[in-house]
Amino acid sequence: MNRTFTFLPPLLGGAALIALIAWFLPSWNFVLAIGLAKGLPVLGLVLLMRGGLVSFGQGLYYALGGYTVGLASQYFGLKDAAALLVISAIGSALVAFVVGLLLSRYRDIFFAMLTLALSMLLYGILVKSTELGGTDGFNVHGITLFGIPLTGADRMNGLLLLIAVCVLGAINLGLFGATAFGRLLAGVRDNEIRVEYLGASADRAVLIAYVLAAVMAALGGAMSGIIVGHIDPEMAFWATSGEFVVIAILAGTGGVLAPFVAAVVLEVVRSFAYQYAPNTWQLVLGLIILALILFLPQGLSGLVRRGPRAVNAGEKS
Amino acid sequence: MTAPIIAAKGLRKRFGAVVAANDVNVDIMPGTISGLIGTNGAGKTTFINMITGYLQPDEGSILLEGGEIVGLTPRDVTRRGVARSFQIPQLFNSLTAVENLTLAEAALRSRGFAGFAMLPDSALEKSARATLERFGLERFGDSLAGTMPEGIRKLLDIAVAMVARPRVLFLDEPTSGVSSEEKFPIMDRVIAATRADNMSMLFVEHDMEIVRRYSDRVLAFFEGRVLIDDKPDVVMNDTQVRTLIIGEEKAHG
Amino acid sequence: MNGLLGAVVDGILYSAWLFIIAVGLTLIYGVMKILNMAHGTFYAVGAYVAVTLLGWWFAQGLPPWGIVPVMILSALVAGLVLGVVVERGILARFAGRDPIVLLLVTYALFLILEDVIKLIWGVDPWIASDPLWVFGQVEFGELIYPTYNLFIVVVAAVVGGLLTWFLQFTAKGKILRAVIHDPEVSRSMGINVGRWNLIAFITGSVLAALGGAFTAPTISVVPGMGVEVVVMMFAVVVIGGLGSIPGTVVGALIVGFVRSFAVHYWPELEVFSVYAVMALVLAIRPQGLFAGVELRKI
Amino acid sequence: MAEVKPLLEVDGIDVAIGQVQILRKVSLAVPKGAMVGIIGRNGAGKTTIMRAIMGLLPLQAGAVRFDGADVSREPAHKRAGRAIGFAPEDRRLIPELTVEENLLLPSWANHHRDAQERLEGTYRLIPEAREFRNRRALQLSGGQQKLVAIGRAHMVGTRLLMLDEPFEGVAPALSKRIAEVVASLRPLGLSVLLSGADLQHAGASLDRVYRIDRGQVDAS
Amino acid sequence: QADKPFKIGVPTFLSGAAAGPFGIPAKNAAEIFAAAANAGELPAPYDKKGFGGRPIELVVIDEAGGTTKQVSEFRNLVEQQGVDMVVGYTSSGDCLAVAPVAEEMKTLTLFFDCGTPRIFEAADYQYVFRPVATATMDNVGAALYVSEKLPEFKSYAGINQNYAWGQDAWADFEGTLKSAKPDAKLTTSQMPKLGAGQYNAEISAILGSKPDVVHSSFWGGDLEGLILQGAPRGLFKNSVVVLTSGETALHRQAKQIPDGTIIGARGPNGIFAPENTYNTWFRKAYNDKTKEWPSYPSYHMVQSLMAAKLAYEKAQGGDAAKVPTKEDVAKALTGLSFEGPSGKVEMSLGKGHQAVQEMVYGRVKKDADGNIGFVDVVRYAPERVNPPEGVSSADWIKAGLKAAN
Ligand SMILES: Nc1ncnc2c1ncn2[C@@H]1O[C@H](COP(=O)(O)OP(=O)(O)OP(=O)(O)O)[C@@H](O)[C@H]1O
Ligand SMILES: Nc1ncnc2c1ncn2[C@@H]1O[C@H](COP(=O)(O)OP(=O)(O)OP(=O)(O)O)[C@@H](O)[C@H]1O
Ligand SMILES: [Mg+2]
Ligand SMILES: [Mg+2]
Repeated sequence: MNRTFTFLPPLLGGAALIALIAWFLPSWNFVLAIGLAKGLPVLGLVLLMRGGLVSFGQGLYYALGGYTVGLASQYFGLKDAAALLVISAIGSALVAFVVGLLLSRYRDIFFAMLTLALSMLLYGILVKSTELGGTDGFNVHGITLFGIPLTGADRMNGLLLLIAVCVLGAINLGLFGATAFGRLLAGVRDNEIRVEYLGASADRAVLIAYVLAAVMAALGGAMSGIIVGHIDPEMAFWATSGEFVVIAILAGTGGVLAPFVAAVVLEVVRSFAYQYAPNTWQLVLGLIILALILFLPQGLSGLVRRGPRAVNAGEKS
Repeated sequence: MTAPIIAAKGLRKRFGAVVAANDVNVDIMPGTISGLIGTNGAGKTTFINMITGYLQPDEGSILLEGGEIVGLTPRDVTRRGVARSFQIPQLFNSLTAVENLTLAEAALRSRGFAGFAMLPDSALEKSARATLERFGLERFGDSLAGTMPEGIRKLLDIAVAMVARPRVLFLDEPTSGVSSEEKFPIMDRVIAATRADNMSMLFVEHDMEIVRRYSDRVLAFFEGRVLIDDKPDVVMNDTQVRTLIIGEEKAHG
Repeated sequence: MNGLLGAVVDGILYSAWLFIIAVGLTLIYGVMKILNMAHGTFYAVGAYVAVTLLGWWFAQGLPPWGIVPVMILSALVAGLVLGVVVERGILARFAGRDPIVLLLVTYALFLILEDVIKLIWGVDPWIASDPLWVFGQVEFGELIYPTYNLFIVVVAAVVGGLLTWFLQFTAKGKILRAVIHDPEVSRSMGINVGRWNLIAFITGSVLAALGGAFTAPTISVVPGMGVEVVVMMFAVVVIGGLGSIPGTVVGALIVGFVRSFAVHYWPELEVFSVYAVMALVLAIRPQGLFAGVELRKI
Repeated sequence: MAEVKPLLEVDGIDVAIGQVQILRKVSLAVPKGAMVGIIGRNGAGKTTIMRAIMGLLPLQAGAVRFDGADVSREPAHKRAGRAIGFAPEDRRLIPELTVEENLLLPSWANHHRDAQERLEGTYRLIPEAREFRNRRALQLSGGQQKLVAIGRAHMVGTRLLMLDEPFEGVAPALSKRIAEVVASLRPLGLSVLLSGADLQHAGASLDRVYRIDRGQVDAS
Repeated sequence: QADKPFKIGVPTFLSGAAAGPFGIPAKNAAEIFAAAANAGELPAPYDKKGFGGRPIELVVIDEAGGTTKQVSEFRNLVEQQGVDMVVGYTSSGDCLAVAPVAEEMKTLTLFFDCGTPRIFEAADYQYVFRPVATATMDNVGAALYVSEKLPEFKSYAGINQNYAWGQDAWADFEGTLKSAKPDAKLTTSQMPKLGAGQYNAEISAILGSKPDVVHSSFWGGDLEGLILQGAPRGLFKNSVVVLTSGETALHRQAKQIPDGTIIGARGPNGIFAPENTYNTWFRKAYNDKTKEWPSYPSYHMVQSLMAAKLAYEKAQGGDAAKVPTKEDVAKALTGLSFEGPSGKVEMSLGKGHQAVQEMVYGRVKKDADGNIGFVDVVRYAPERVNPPEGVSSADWIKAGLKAAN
C-alpha cells in the first residue's frame, strides 16, 4: 500500500470507536460532538501549521459556517444538512480565497495577527447586527439530513453525520498532504528562499492551505450550529480561535487523527473540571495543559510517531 | 558565433556608500563553465543575486537567451531555467536529505493545477536516493538537513538546485567547507552532471586550484568591477589578480 | 475645537497607557521570543496589588504624595514575584521549545493565574479611587480631568526614555540587543544569557504591573480585567513591529489616537477601529512599521 | 624535556546532540602558546568539539580542563571570562550593531578595562575591519563577516583563540594574512585552536595536528 | 422516592467580571434559600421543609465559557448529575441557547436574571420559565421617569456596553423617549466594548456634547469604572445620570455617586424592595451570612427559587408523599402569582411563563453622614412598563407604549 494512505486504518478505527462510545454512553455524546466539531477547524489549523503558519482567526470561518446554517435555515427555509454544509463550504472557500490573496503574503506573527484582526472585524459586525440577535445570537432548529432528524432525541444521527464529515475532512487533508502543494508547505515553513528558488510559489501553497483550512473551520462551525442549535458572534471571537490554536498545539502536526483526539480530550477534561472544580476549572485546565506539553513534547501525534526529531538544531544558517 | 545564454550589460548596484557592482558586463556562453574569483566583498554574490532576481540592479540589463530578466522574481527566473546554490546553504532544515530532494521535486511539479496531483512516494524517494548517490551523500539520506555539517549542506544545496534540471547554474562557493581531498571528486561530479545535461555553469571559488582545473574561463572581480575575464592561465598570471586576490606578489616582493 | 482637544488629550492618555504595557510585552518577546499571553494578567496582578496597598495607605491616613512610590512599589513587588516565579519556575523548564509551544505555555499560565487572582482577591471588585481626587483637577478647554490621569503620561515618557537610552546608548543595552539576536553566540562572548532572560522577563512583568498599578485607581479592579488587554497589546506591538521599542511608541500612538478619534467622531465604529487600523497597517507594511533586521542570509 | 601542563585539555569527552552520539572519547591538548589544528572531513565533529569546549553543548562523559581548572560544568559565559575566544564557522554577527560594536561586545560583557587597546590590536590584525567599522554588520559580504567574527573572538580570546574553519570562504590573499597574523600572536603567549578540512594555509606554523574522523581523534 | 433530595442545577457566573456583581450574590442567595428551606425556616407559605419535604441539593456550576459550553454543561447537569430542575443564567445569550435544549430534554428550567424579552416572544415553551421581569421595563421605566420628572430635560446621551444587553437597553430607552418626549435631542450614543474598564474618551465625548440626561445600563466593574472616572470629571454635575442597574454599585460607591443620580434596581429589589416578611427574612439571612446587604441578583435568585418551591408544592396538591411530575410542576408554575422579598410577582406574559413586576426609580439624596437615601421615588405598575401579553416589547415600544388598542 502506498504510504499516503497509512492514516486511513486508524482514522476509520477512531471513527468507529467514537461512534461506539457515543452509543454506549449517550450522556457523553454531546460532549463528543462538540469536541469533534472543534476538531474540524483544528484539522485545518494543523495543515497551516505544517507550513509554519498559525492562524488566530479560524473563528472567522467557524462563525461563517455557523451563520450560513443559521441564516439559510432561518430566512430561506433551507433545512437540509447536506445542502447547508455544501453552501457553508463553498461560501467560506470563496471568502477565504479573496482574503487569502492578501493574507498569503504574510508569515509568522503577522499572519497570526492579521487573521485575528479579520475575524475580529467579523465579530464587530455580528455584534452590531441586532437583526441577527447581536451578541445573543439566535437559535437554529429543525435541521435534517434528507428528512432524517439530527437533533433532539435523534442527536445520535447528528453525531454520525458529524463523524462522517470529520472522516471526509481528514481524508481530504490526508490526501492533500501527498500532493505537490501539500508537500511544499513544509518547505514554506523551513525556508522560503529555497522554495522560490525552486521555481515554486510559497504564497500559492499558503493560499491553498488557507482555503482548505477555512473550509474545515466552516464545516465545524456549521455542524456546531446544527448540533448545539444556537449560534452567536462568540464563534468569531479571538478566544474561540485561540482555543483552536491551543488544541492544535496539543495535537501536534503529525497526523489527521490527532486534532480530533485532542479536541475531544480537552472537551472531556473541561467538562470534568467544570463539574468537579467549578471555582477553579481554569486552574485545573491550565495545569493539565502544562503537564501535556511537558510530557508530550510533540503533541498527541508524537505518541504514535517515531522518536523525536531534533528540529531546533536547524537554526544553523 | 553562438549567442550568449546570459548577457549582463552595464550592471550597477550600490548599497549606501558601497558600490557592489560598478558597470559589470559578463557574457555566459552556452555549455561553458566559468569560474568567478575575487576578494571578499568584491561583489560576486551580489552579481549572482542580481541575475537570479534576488536583487534588482540599479542600472543595466540582463538577457537570458535574448529576453530581459531584470525585474523578474527569483521564482520566475528559476522557471526560465536558471538555478543556483548559496554561499550559506538554503535548505529545509527540519527535513531529511531525502525529503529535501523530494520537496524540490514537488516544487518542480507544483506549477499550476498539476500541484493538486498526488505524487508517488516511492518513485520520488528512489530518485532522491539516486541523486544523493551521485553526490556521494547516500550516508546522509535520513539525517536532518539542519544537523548536517556545513560541507554536506553545501553539497545538498547544489543537489537540490539541480533537481530542476536548469540550463544555467550558479554555484556560490560550492566547495568551501568541503575537505580538500573531497573537493576534486565533488567538482568532478558536479561538472560531469552539468556537462551531461549541457548546462552552462558559473561558480564562485576561492580555491585557485579548483578554478584553474575546472573553468573554461575565469572572471576576476574587485571592488564591484570585472578586473579581467579570460582563460584561466591568463587570469592566474595577471599581476593585478596575483597581488589583489591571490596575494602572492607581496611575498615575492 | 473643544472636541478636537478632547480627542487629542484622550488619545495621549490612552496611548501612554498602551505603551507602558505593550513595551513590556515587546521586550519579553524580543529577548525570549515568547509572546506572553499572560501579560494582561500580569497587568491585572499589578492593579490588584496596587489597589490593596493603596487601600491600606489611605486607611492609615497616610499622606497622598506617598501613593506614587506605593504604586511603583506595587509594580515592583508584583513584577518581581511573578517574573521570578514564572521565568525560573515554569518558562526555564520549557527553554528551547518551539515559540508556538511557549505561546501555549503562557496561555496555560494565563488560565492558572486568572484563578489564582480569584483565590487571593475574590471576585468582588476592588476600588481605591482616592488618587483621582487628592491631586485636584486640570482643565483642557471645557473638559476637566483629574490631575492624576496625567501621571500615566509621565510614567510612559520616563519608561520610554529610559528604555531607549538604555538600548541605544549603553553598552549593557547593546549586550541585550546581542542576546535578543543570537543567544548562543552571546554566551560564547561571555554574556550570561540566562540572567538577561530573567532580567528581561522581570522588566517586562514589572512594566505590565506598572501599567496595572497606575491604572488601578481609575478603574474597578475586577476578575478578567486583563483578558482584553492582552489582545490590544498584541495589536500595538504588531503594528509597531515586534520587538521594537520605537515601533511600540508609534503603535501605541496609532491605536490610542484611532480609538480616541473614533469615540469622539464615529462612536459606532469604535469596536472596529483598532482591528481595522491593524489590518490596514499590516496590509501596507507586512512586517509592521519598525521591523527588526536580519543578517544577510544568502 | 619536562612536559608542561597544557593550557587546554580535553579528556575523553563524549557528546551527543539529541539522540545522536557525535563525539566518542575525544581527547586533545593545547599547550600554552601553541598553535594546534583539528583536521577532519565534513561532519567529522570539529565544530562539535569547539562548541563542547566553549560550553555550548553538554558533555556526556569526560572533562574539559582549562589552565588546570575543571570547567566541564561551567556555563559558556564563564568560559569566555577565562579569555577563551570563539569564532564560529557561520560567523553570527549581530546585524543591527555596527562592526565596531560587534567587536566591542565581548569586552563590554567581560568588563575589559583595556577595551580600546584590544580594539586597536584587532584593527591592526584585520585592517579591513577598520575600514568598515561604522557599517552595520547586516550589510557585510560573507567573507567580510568572517573577518569580523575572527576579530571579535580575538577581542576576548587573549589566552585561547578557537577559530572554526577560519579559512573557509576567505579569498586566498586574505587567508594567507590571517594565517600569518595568527602565527604572529604566538609570541604573545596566545594559544590557538584551528579547525579546517585541510590546514594548508596554516601549514607550517602548526605545532600539533589532530585528525578527527567520525567523532574520534588521533593525534599526528 | 419522596425524600430523595431534590437536585437543582445552578449555573451562575463564578469567574470573570460578572461573578462579583451577579454570580456570587446569586449563589449566596441560592445557598441561603436552600439552607433555610431545608430547615423549614422560610416564612409561610414557603415554610414546608425542602421541596415538598424533599431536601434541596444545589449543584452550582460556572456560567462562564460561552453558550456552546453552557448548552453542553446543561446537558451534563441533566444527564450526568441528574438534576431535577435548573435555576440559573444571567447572560441572555445563554438563556436563549439553553431554552430549546431544556425543552427538548423536558427539564424544568427557570431563568433567574437574564433580561432579553426575546425568549418567550420568539417561541413557546412548556418547561422553561422566567419568574423575574425582562429588562424592557428597566429602560421603559427610565425613559418615563426622566420625561416625567425632569421638566428641563431637552437632550440626552447614552453610554452602554456593546453587546445585546447594552444595545437593547439603549434601543428601549431611546425608543420610549421618541414617544414620551419627542422633542428631546440625542447628542451622542457611546457603545464601548464590554469590560473596557476605561472610559475617558467616552466621558469626554459625552461631556463635550452637553446632554441633560445620560443613560447607562452598565453593570459590575464597568459601572464602577464609569462612576469613578465620571465623577471627578463632572459627568454627574453637568448631567443627570440614569443608571438602570445602578443598585449593585450603590453601597460600594456611596461616596462617588452624587445626589440627583437616578438609580434602578431591575425591579422592586434591594433598596426598592417593599416591607414584607419575606424581605425582612431575606435581608437578615443574607446579611448574617455575608455581612452585606443583598442586591438585585440575589433577590432574583430567591424569587425564582420561591416560585419553584411553591409550584412544586402546589403540584403535590397537599400530599407531602407525592412526587409530582415535571409536567404537573410546569402547569403549577404557569400563570403563577406569588409574593416574595420584592413583592408581588405575576407570571402573566409568554403564556404564563414570563413574570412581570413593578418598576421603581428614585434619585439619590444622601443624608448628613453620607448614607444613601432616595427621593422622588416612583413606582410604575407592571402594565405601564411591560407590554401586554401577545405583543413583543419592540413592537410595543415602537407603537408608543400602546398595545393594539
Ligand atoms: N543538531 C544536531 N543534531 C544531530 N546531529 C548533529 C547536529 N549537529 C551536528 N550533527 C552531526 O554531528 C556530526 C559532526 O558535526 P560537526 O558540525 O561537528 O562537523 P564538522 O567537522 O564541523 O563539519 P564541517 O566541516 O562541515 O563544519 C555530523 O555528522 C552532523 O551530522
Ligand atoms: N544587502 C546589502 N546591503 C548592504 N550592503 C550590501 C548588501 N549586499 C552586499 N553588500 C555589500 O556589497 C559588497 C559586495 O558584497 P558581496 O556579497 O557581493 O561580496 P562577495 O564578493 O560575494 O564577497 P564574499 O567572497 O566575502 O562572499 C560588500 O561590501 C557588501 O558589504
Ligand atoms: Mg559572496
Ligand atoms: Mg564545522
